[in-house]
Amino acid sequence: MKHLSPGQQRVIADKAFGVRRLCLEFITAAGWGHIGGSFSEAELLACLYSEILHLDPKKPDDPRRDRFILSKAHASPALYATLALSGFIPVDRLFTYCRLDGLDGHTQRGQCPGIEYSGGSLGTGLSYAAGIALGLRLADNFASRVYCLIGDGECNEGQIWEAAMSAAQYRLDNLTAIVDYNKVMAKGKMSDLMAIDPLRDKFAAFGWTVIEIDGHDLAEICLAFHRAKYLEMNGRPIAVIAHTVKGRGLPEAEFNYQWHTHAPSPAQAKAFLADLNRTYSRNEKFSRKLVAPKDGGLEAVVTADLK
Amino acid sequence: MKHLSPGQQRVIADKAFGVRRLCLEFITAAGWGHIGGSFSEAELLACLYSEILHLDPKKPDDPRRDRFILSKAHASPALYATLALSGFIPVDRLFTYCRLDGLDGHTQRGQCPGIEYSGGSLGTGLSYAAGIALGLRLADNFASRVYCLIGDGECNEGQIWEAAMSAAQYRLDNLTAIVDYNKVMAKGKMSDLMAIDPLRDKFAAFGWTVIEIDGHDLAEICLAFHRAKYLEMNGRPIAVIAHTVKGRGLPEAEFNYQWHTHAPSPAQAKAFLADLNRTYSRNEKFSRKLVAPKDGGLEAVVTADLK
Amino acid sequence: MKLAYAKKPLREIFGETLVELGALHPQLLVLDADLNTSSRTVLFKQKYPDRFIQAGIAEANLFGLAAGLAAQGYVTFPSTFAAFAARKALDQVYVNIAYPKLDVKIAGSYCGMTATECGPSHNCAEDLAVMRSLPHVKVCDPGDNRELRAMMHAMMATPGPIYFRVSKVNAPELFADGHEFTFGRGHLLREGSDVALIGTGFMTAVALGAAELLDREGISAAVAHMPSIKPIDEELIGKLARQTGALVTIENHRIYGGLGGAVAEVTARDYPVHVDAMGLGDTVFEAAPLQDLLRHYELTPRALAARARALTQRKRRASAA
Amino acid sequence: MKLAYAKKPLREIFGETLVELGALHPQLLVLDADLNTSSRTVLFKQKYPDRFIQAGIAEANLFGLAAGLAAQGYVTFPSTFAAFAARKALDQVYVNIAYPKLDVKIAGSYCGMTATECGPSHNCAEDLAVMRSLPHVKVCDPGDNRELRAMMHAMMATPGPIYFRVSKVNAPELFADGHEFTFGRGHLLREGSDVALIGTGFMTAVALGAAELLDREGISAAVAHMPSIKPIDEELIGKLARQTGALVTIENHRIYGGLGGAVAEVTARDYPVHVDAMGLGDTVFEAAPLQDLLRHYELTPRALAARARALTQRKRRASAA
Ligand SMILES: Cc1ncc(C[n+]2csc(CCOP(=O)(O)OP(=O)(O)O)c2C)c(N)n1
Ligand SMILES: Cc1ncc(C[n+]2csc(CCOP(=O)(O)OP(=O)(O)O)c2C)c(N)n1
Ligand SMILES: [Mg+2]
Ligand SMILES: [Mg+2]
Repeated sequence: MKHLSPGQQRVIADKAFGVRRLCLEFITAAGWGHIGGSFSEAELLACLYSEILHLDPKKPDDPRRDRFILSKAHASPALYATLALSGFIPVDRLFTYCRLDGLDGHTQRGQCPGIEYSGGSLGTGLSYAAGIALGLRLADNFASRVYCLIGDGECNEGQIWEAAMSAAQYRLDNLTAIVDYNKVMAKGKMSDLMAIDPLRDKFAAFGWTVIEIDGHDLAEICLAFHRAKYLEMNGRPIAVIAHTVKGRGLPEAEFNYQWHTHAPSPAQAKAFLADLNRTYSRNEKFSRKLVAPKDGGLEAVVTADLK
Repeated sequence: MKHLSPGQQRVIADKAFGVRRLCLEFITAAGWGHIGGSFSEAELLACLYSEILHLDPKKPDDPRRDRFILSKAHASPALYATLALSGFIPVDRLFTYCRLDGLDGHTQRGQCPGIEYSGGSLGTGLSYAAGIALGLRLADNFASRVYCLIGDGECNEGQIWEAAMSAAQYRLDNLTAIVDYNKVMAKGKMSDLMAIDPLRDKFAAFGWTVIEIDGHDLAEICLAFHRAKYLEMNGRPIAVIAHTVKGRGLPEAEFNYQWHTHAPSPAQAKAFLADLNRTYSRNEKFSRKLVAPKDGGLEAVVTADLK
Repeated sequence: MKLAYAKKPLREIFGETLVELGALHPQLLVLDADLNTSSRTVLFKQKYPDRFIQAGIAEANLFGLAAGLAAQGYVTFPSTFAAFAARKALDQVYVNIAYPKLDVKIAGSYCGMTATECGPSHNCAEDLAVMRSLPHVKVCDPGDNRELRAMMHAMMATPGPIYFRVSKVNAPELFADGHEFTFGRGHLLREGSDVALIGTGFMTAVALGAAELLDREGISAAVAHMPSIKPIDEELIGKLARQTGALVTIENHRIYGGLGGAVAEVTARDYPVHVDAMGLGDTVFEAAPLQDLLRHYELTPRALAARARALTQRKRRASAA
Repeated sequence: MKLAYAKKPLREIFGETLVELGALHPQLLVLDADLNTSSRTVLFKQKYPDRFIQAGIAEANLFGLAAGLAAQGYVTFPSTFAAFAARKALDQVYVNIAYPKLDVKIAGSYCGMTATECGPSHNCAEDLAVMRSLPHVKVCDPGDNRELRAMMHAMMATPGPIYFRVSKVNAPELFADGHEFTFGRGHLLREGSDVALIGTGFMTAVALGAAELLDREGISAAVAHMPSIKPIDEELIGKLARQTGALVTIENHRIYGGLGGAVAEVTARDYPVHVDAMGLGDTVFEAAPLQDLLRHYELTPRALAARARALTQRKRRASAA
């Protein structure tokens, strides 16, 4: 069982912080994006892309690579930022987010290196990931593993349970589902809107091995994935239930559904960066001057033509 | 807690036998129908319509009635036969099954008294039943209960789990789901195609009270429904997992997916009736001479016009 | 004619009208799938918490619940994004609502390209075609705030399933107070003899703009607005076909089976004339702000005027020959 | 011309051709949702058990699995009833298959009215309109066994999503051995000058029968078969429009946005002529044997001949005036 050295811890923590900082920057520049779900998954992505996934930015299509599927594709900003900080795409590309010919608001397969899945419709990613895992088996590829990150609200979708049932039937222990259990969906608390507890029992009853962790604790996260990879190869797919804080790192956004999908103004963004620096006792700056975009919408287009 | 007198037992057993005999007759006459799933649910329906459901054939739309939803609507023959033997429709109506202006191959809301739900697309019935249960609550109707019969293969459908999750969230203890757990779906055994075990754990993990019974034992069935009605009003919806035998009563059809959807020839039907009489030590006859229909299909229609 | 644009987006009027109807109709219920502050059903939730049902992120169940409730005599308004009504839950909409003709009014918000930055997973350029292909379902796309409000009032007097579009767009003010909506009725907004531009939803604003541009070059373009796509105003289509002999449709939707398709089906059956359908081709609406999408996919007054000009020239050549 | 009818139903050829293609293409996989003996994918299952995937009664997952497998380089054939491909799993078909253009070939069996006794919950009179409204998806309805086989071979040489119809109908033998299928190509089966009858799928047999009836009364009817509905053969439609000026389409589908809609969209754009669309109206296909459904919904040679006759008379009156 592998443990994290202080050095590794620092590298991952830096990446997680960088993800949050970059998300703030390019979401503000785009005037659109999901902060809550991006910040709750930052440590999970940082660990996966630093320590767990077998991926080579120079060979993003290597058949023997691990596959990562972000089923909760609305939280793509954190994934894009992670890819940028892991050498898959240049940081500048992040600032094309939600622009024509830029990065999609959710995810588009093949749009940039490292994106395997066209997502955005919640509930569809785990089936797709199970299909990949099945495909790897049929191709006798026992080197690659498939990781699928799903939302807790997303677990309301019946298709998640169809996929869970089939992954157990197919004995896909090369598949690991990670639930970003941040307790909040788009418009409120899970418990108020549509509770999924006891989530461990649900996955267990669907034939999965369940590992429950603190989704912001780097050591716990890496340990869980190592366990999933080396200890639990018993025919059962593995569910890692990661208890997280939606909007983690921003006092105002934490567990606050109003920051599920909302872009800060440049001024707010500055204040948020200060919050981040305080929370993680750092002193980083934005890489560029932020301006909020404006969309004149239908009126602008029609009146311009009539000029 | 109410127990069944020998007299009541006989009435229900007669109805269950009558359902099987009638199904054989009109499925043969229609040349189409689902025997396996109709025979596995015969005792469940006979108990519901004899002892449990508050229904008056003379007032089929009474707002204070109980509601019964057959989510596994392909097994409508047993329901139609039960309605006929319970005074909702004349027995002759059964012989319009699958004819134009006749009874639908699945179920159509309002097509005949006692049919509440347009079904046939598996997975949709429990949501609909939950909607009814919720509607009764909103109308302060605490007299009526909602019963929804679903298939075991139908439990593959994610929508069943969406409905289960929401019924628990809404605390619909006026809703009882019954799973006709006959171990076989359309094309084979559940365990080979897509297993749902441990089913009790699944419903429990989704917040339901679970009662497991022998779905052919009249006393157990009635006891379970009385428990559901009088003892378990604790905010949790109730799942009655009824272990049954697909095709029950016909040695050739039992647990045999080939009789999931298949109509016997008149000769076979005769032999099957003999089997039924043997199994249930009776000596009943068909009410009419059976002839198999024939469908000339496209060719017949085109050539006739060209005559 | 200079158009004024509404201060409030269509979705706000949707929410406000639900509240208004809630007061008039105690049997009205609203169902949500974790989108109420986006769709603005939140206004109804705040006013009538007991008649607001939260179904979570489970659209199949959302429509199943709405059907079961409607079967008990309620009029239900299940609401989600157009993509998830027309795609995710189509089976439930068909089998539990359309086929049994239950009293369910389906609001598809963020319709067409108006999910904007959400991209192709949320933009829905097929909802009109999909809903029109179902039996018993009325299909509508309101042109402005007053029309949306009138449409929702009309729904309460019209039993059976209805699908209508909502968006976060600030629509042009096409109509005055007291505007009436009738299923199957369109509106002639501008007379014209050379060509007729037919719009639905807020795209009618683009048609009016194009008519003005055409007017400047001496081409007389009629403009009709079709808020009701099924049933559609066949009489008005016939009138325009006879008067102009050349129709151009424009819609916030793919060009297969939507407004353009509905108009072509009518003209082909009864009034064979040219119909040029503008909208999205065989592709998806990418993620971008609305103004960029309108320009990129050439759904602007200029682009429409160009297509209309070409069609009138073609018509002239044809009649000359 | 007396038509012979195939001994084997279309679904049998579907199963046999899957086996044939399985031998040629090791990357071909078949997925089922508990319907393999009905769809006849069971033939592939028996021959290639390791390349047959049983998804259970869970159509959303069926298409998600098929997409994930296709993303790894497999060509997948997920198969279920048309109703559950076009309705139950439309979101997955759109977002995971059509939008990313994955190599998934979707067989919709029991299409149109051919679920017969299953009734409205299974009969699917909207699959062509629904699939046609999606981006990047080719849509086909084969006319006979040889064409289905040729179509499936063509699919393996055509990357991207394809939806095609299968049924348990014994189709007329329209074509000889070696018949070729090309996407976007239709076939003129019979020349004619007064009216053109355009069919798709096995309904083309009805068109041929109607042409014969019309011939007996001196009306010259051309008959075209359109196995490829998207893309559709615009050239052939144009040719028929110019030659006859009067088209009647017939399809095993509702008349909104299917074959009739696709033809009307083409003629309205480029060759304005009358197009009368025959198929199911704004209702459902009830449960009954096929022969009774064809007669009840008036999809017979006699009924088509009557509509064609009326249209030619109308055309004559118009040109006389
Ligand atoms: C099928 C579907 N329904 C609705 C939405 C709109 N939506 C986007 S994100 C979201 C909430 C997701 O909550 P959760 O899964 O908990 O994600 P997280 O908290 O990690 O952001 C919703 C409802 C969607 N994208 N897909
Ligand atoms: C959504 C959907 N998919 C497929 C079918 C076709 N079908 C009809 S019955 C059946 C098997 C049902 O099995 P089960 O639920 O176990 O019913 P039972 O054994 O009681 O007959 C299938 C696949 C359907 N009716 N609906
Ligand atoms: Mg969450
Ligand atoms: Mg079963």
